[in-house]
Amino acid sequence: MSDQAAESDLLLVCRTITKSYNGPVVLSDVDFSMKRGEVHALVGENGAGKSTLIKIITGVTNRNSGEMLFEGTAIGIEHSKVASQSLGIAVIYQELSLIHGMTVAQNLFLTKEPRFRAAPFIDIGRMNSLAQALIDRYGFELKATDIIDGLSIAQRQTVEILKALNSRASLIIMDEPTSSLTSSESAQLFGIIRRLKAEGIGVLYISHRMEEVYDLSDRVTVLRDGHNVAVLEKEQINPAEIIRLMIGRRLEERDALHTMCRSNAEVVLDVRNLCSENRFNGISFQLHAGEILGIGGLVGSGRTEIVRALYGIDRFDSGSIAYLGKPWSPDVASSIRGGFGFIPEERRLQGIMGAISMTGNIGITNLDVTRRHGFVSAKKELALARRAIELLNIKPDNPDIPVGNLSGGNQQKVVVGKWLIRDLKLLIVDEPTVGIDIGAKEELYQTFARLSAAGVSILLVSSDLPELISISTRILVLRQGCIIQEFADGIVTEEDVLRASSGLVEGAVR
Amino acid sequence: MPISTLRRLILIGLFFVIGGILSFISPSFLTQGNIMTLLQEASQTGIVAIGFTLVLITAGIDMSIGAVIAVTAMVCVNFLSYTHIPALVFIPLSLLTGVAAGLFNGFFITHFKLPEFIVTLASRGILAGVALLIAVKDADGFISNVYIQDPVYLGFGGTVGPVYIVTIVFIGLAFLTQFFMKRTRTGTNIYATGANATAARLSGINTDRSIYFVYMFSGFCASLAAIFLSARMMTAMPEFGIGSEMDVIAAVVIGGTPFTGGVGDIWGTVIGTLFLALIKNGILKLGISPYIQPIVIGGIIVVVVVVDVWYKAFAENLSKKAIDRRKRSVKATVAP
Amino acid sequence: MSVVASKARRLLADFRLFFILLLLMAVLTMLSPMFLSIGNLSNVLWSVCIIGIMCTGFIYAPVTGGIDLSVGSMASLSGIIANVLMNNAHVPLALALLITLGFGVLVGLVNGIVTTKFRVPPFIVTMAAKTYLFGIAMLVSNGDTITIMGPQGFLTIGVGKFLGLPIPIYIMLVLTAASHFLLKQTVFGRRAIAVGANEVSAKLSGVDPDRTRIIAYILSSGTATIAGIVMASLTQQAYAPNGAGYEFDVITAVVIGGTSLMGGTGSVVGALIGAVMVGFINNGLNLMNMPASYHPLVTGIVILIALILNQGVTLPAILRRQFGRKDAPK
Amino acid sequence: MSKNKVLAIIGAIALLLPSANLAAQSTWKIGYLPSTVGQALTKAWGVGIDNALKAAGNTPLQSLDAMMKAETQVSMMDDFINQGYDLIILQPIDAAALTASVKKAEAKGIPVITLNTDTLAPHFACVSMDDYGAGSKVAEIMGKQIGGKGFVAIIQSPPGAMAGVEREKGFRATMARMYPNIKIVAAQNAEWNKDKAVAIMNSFLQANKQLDGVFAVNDNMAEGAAIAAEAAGRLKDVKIWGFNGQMSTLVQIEQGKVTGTAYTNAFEQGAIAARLALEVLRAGTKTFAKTQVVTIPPFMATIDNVGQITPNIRW
Repeated sequence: MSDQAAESDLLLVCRTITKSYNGPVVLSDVDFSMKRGEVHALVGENGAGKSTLIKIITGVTNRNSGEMLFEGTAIGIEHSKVASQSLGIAVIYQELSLIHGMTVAQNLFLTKEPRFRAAPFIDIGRMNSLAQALIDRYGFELKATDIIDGLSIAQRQTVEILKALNSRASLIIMDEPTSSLTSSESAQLFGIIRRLKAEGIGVLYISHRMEEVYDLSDRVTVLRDGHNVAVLEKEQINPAEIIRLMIGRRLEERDALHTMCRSNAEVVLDVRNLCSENRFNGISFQLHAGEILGIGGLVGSGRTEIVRALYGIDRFDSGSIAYLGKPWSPDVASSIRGGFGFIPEERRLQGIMGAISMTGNIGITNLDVTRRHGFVSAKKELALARRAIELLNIKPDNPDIPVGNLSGGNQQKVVVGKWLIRDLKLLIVDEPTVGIDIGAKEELYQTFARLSAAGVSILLVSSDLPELISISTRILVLRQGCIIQEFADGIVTEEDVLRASSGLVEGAVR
Repeated sequence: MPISTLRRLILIGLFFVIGGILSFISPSFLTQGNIMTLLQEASQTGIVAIGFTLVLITAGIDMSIGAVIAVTAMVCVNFLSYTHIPALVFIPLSLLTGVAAGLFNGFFITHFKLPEFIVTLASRGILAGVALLIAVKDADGFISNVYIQDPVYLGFGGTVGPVYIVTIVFIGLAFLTQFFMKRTRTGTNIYATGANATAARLSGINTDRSIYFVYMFSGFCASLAAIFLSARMMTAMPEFGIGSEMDVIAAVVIGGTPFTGGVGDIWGTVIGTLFLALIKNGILKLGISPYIQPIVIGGIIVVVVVVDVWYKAFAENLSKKAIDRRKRSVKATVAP
Repeated sequence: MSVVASKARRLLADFRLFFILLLLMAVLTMLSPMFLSIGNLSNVLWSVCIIGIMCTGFIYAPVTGGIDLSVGSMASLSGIIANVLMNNAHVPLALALLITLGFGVLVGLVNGIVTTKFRVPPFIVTMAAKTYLFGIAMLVSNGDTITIMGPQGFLTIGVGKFLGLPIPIYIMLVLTAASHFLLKQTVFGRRAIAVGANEVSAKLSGVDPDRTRIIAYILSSGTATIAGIVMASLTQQAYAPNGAGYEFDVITAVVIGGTSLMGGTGSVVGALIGAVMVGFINNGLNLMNMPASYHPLVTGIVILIALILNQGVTLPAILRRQFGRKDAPK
Repeated sequence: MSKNKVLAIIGAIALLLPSANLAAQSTWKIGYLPSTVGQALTKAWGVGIDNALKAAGNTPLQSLDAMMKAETQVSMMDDFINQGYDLIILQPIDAAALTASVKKAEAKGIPVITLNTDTLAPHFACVSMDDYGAGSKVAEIMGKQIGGKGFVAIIQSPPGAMAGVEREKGFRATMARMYPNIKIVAAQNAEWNKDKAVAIMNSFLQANKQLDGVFAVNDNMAEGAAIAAEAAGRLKDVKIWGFNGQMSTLVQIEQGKVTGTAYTNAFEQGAIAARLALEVLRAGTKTFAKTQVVTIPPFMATIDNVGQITPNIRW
């Protein structure tokens, strides 16, 4: 019936939205609508176009074509963040945008502090009471005078939401809001969302967690490869169905790739009962030579934490690691010497040195190769860079260019390249293909295949299911810091992995 | 209790302990005359430090304040010796010198995205030069340090009852600035700019405007200090105040305003300046080698800051632990 | 972006400084004929050698994203210590210099440890160091202007000549070459740059940022010590306030030389050129017999210009930024 | 004739203080506040004052270091006043800047003796070496040495530093009056600093192929100039004059590096100040209509007569 719903009670209408970042089409003719006071889940795999749609709605980027109405008023192509804010569209950013050192109230009223009628001075008393009133209306255990720095992630998130409410937002967009919350905190958040709904505020909710989508949403829009493949009404919603829609027909096509197999080559890494408070616990697995061990699971399930611990960046509390049969207590330097490679999750922050040339970026991890009694042989270094460039055909192929000037894909190639030219035994890869184009992706996949063929073991952390499944020879699925299921043989579908990571597992292994 | 309050109480405590000890050792310490000059000294630095605090709150730095003092003093003596404009008219005008300098700094910092330190260092040199250029010269073209006789002007160096006017102005300015920072939108915008510029911009704050403002205010405070300094000394020299920025920074840092921006307030700075003045005065009193002074001050700065950092880490650790404990209890129920 | 374009741009960036220097020299030659004489040029080099020497080590502080304000005080203190050792304790010259250097290294170590291990901003740490080192210098010298009468070997360091050029120039050139080599050709140099450019990725590549930084500060105050020794021997004098303000000249030179205070980039040769530029300007003003007031003025302006040029900022770029501002959030 | 001068000084002092070597009945708190204690001159004063006081059985004096900053010196004056010193011996960094402080002290009944730089406010006494006079004397002698015609340069003190300015004025005035054919080709500020003086002398030597004389307004800078001239191998052609006559410079005069300096017996100058101090303290006078000025004529030390400055009066 919502299909015949009058324009008036539609909060947001998007018709035939199309967006292409010079070349690849990210969104094509996407229709999307939200009612007042509904919780609308937007689901789809990585790269399905969710975030692009959000960016367009919030005016971060502009659409190429298609029309958009918010509360009945048309929004032109030339849309802007500020405009969307003033319209009443609010986003709860994952990297929270609160001002530290300020109180909750100050954050809620930033730039719109209540002032005395007589003089242009902030009426702190009134500000606090107003803030407290707002807080109490939603029954949070927060004080208007709390300093942000003292709050937990969840509490900060609630402040963000309150901020949105306080700016009279009628549409609140939440992008993976529970990724960094404990389940009780999530439960709390759902309570809030329901209350927002009751207030007649639309909540656009993006999540990979099927059970959440299932519990919360009134409607679900499923995106796949930039198309709106389905809009499910409340009664139609069920996780399995959603997962099927998300993945679509590709199931059959790729079956061939999905066959998992136990390797019985020599054990490279033997992890026993690794535990780290609040990160992961009871992690045990073996990694064989030439194996590509995929680590699945949702953001915040402890995937990254584990690999960081293995590489020696973070300490772990208990458990043991054996590397090539010998007990191994990892620290970065010795890991590198021992034949580890590590491709971190956030390229810009952790991977590259933007201002420095390719040679510099590649050189810094290969000093042990290029150095002779403390001196670096520029010739060797350049040779290494050249080798990396041709191995991965990095474009442009000039080793002197600052890496910051390369495209995302080529930046990532540099990050991979600096390991490739070493004689690796074990490569740890965390979300290798985020934000890089299809071509570069494929090249990386081939590279990984080549490596494993050469006997290098790979630990692959990825949220991109097709990627995870098509490359891995074995998959561990994590949930809340524990290995919930292992796929070691036979055919694995994205569905299986999604189910496992969403906890929809009948008789989970281990 | 919040870190800032605690450290402040400790500092105040120390202040009185040291004061007590001094009044024991040297009878002349607790005399009205001495206390008043101590306050006068403190106020002299303090007025500049107030402006500087705002700059630090935006995570910036202003090395030009010393030179601003010099230039402003020169502007004043020019008015005095070449015009008959009454002091009360030209003093406000000369305060604009600092504001202009701040404008200059702000421009290069915001529009060219140059590091604050080096920009203000450059303007420090430029202003120092200007001070020498505009200094009053005698017949033979030598800089002559004018002996100021204008009673109105000298009045600024005077006292109300036993208290020096500069002290009163200092306290007044402190109150006003504190109020301004906490009770006006501009004030909160400045805090926001320093704490998290991107978040501030997201919330629609014009961070550039905040930056312009703090540097202009810092310049203004320096100019104000220059008036009192020259009035007290009954003259103005082109090298006035140059090099004093280190004292100011020391006072603010001891007062507990960090370099990381977003936090800090005027009361901290007030305490810091008083503390610094006390140390200096005390070392004079003890009759020990005056060269101990820089060593002690340097030492204090290091200790204070290290303790700050430690305490901060410690406190954060506590709150993290608390959150983790909650998470753990939750996991126990959820995890298989 | 095209390879050629970027190459060209970087070439220009590399040599921009040289062009500016040549331009400056041309102007000065026009303004005063005796500027462009071997004698004068060598004099300028001689007069900038103290700053030049300081730069060679100081530069590692900004390269690793820090700063060292204590170099000036360190220099004057080292002169005093050397004198005390040689003329009061009668320690043989070489040993005296070695001990002095050792002291400098110690100070650098302290600065480094406090900044890295206690996570105190280097600005504050080194500012405090500047303050208390000055105090120590005053204390040790009892505030005196000490005239250093000997030993002869010490005095020749500053004023002695070799092939017609004063020895300090050689010291400066040798240290510059060494430092340039250290920055560009050695493991440490690579690590220093990496730490300054992106500490996290450096860590992930097995670099220990703290250790790198500590060494940087040791180098900084180490060379400051050498500069101090040269200064003392050149002036045959040890006096605590002598080094005051040198830190600013050094920062100026380094920044003009194209080193960013944000870290990750640095050019030792550039720093030397920067120092020479400032030297030329002051020398030029002297030759033209300009009154004292113009020296800081001109230097200040030159810093700003150099900064803007080093950023590659052009007028259109500025205008663009202006208009960019217009529709910024209000 | 210069020998007579030295004697004259001593004589003057003898007349000045009949009761100089009376043992003191009581002791007084006397503060000594020079521009900076770091200079040879100010140290020598200190020694002179101290010895004279000790001789009279008075407690040694408390000295503070204003480190050449007028602001600091003013606040140190305040401190002396607050601590209730009985008398202050002050070398004002700037005449105008310290006037207020001197007024304040005198108002509190604390007599002030200024050294070298008088202030605008009347106070007990000013014991001064004659900056202007000595400056012109240097000009007179240098002019003679370079034969009445040629080119000379001046190494200045920071603009606004009165002592230096007075010396320079005296020098310039006399040069203009007595030697119209001597041209002052350059003047640069070396901030009292030796290393800066070296650089500046270098540029002088470059800018002027013929340079016959250099007047540095203090010995420090004269020594710096000598270093530069020697390095340029033009020590012979340039007459370098300093001012003050500190020990190291006297040595350099003997070595023929520095041509001459306006020597003043700083020990004696200090002693005079001390004796004046004791005198007024004994007398107990508190108010002074006008400043009693004791000027000490300088002794022009050159290689010929420097020997007359015996080691015991070298500082």
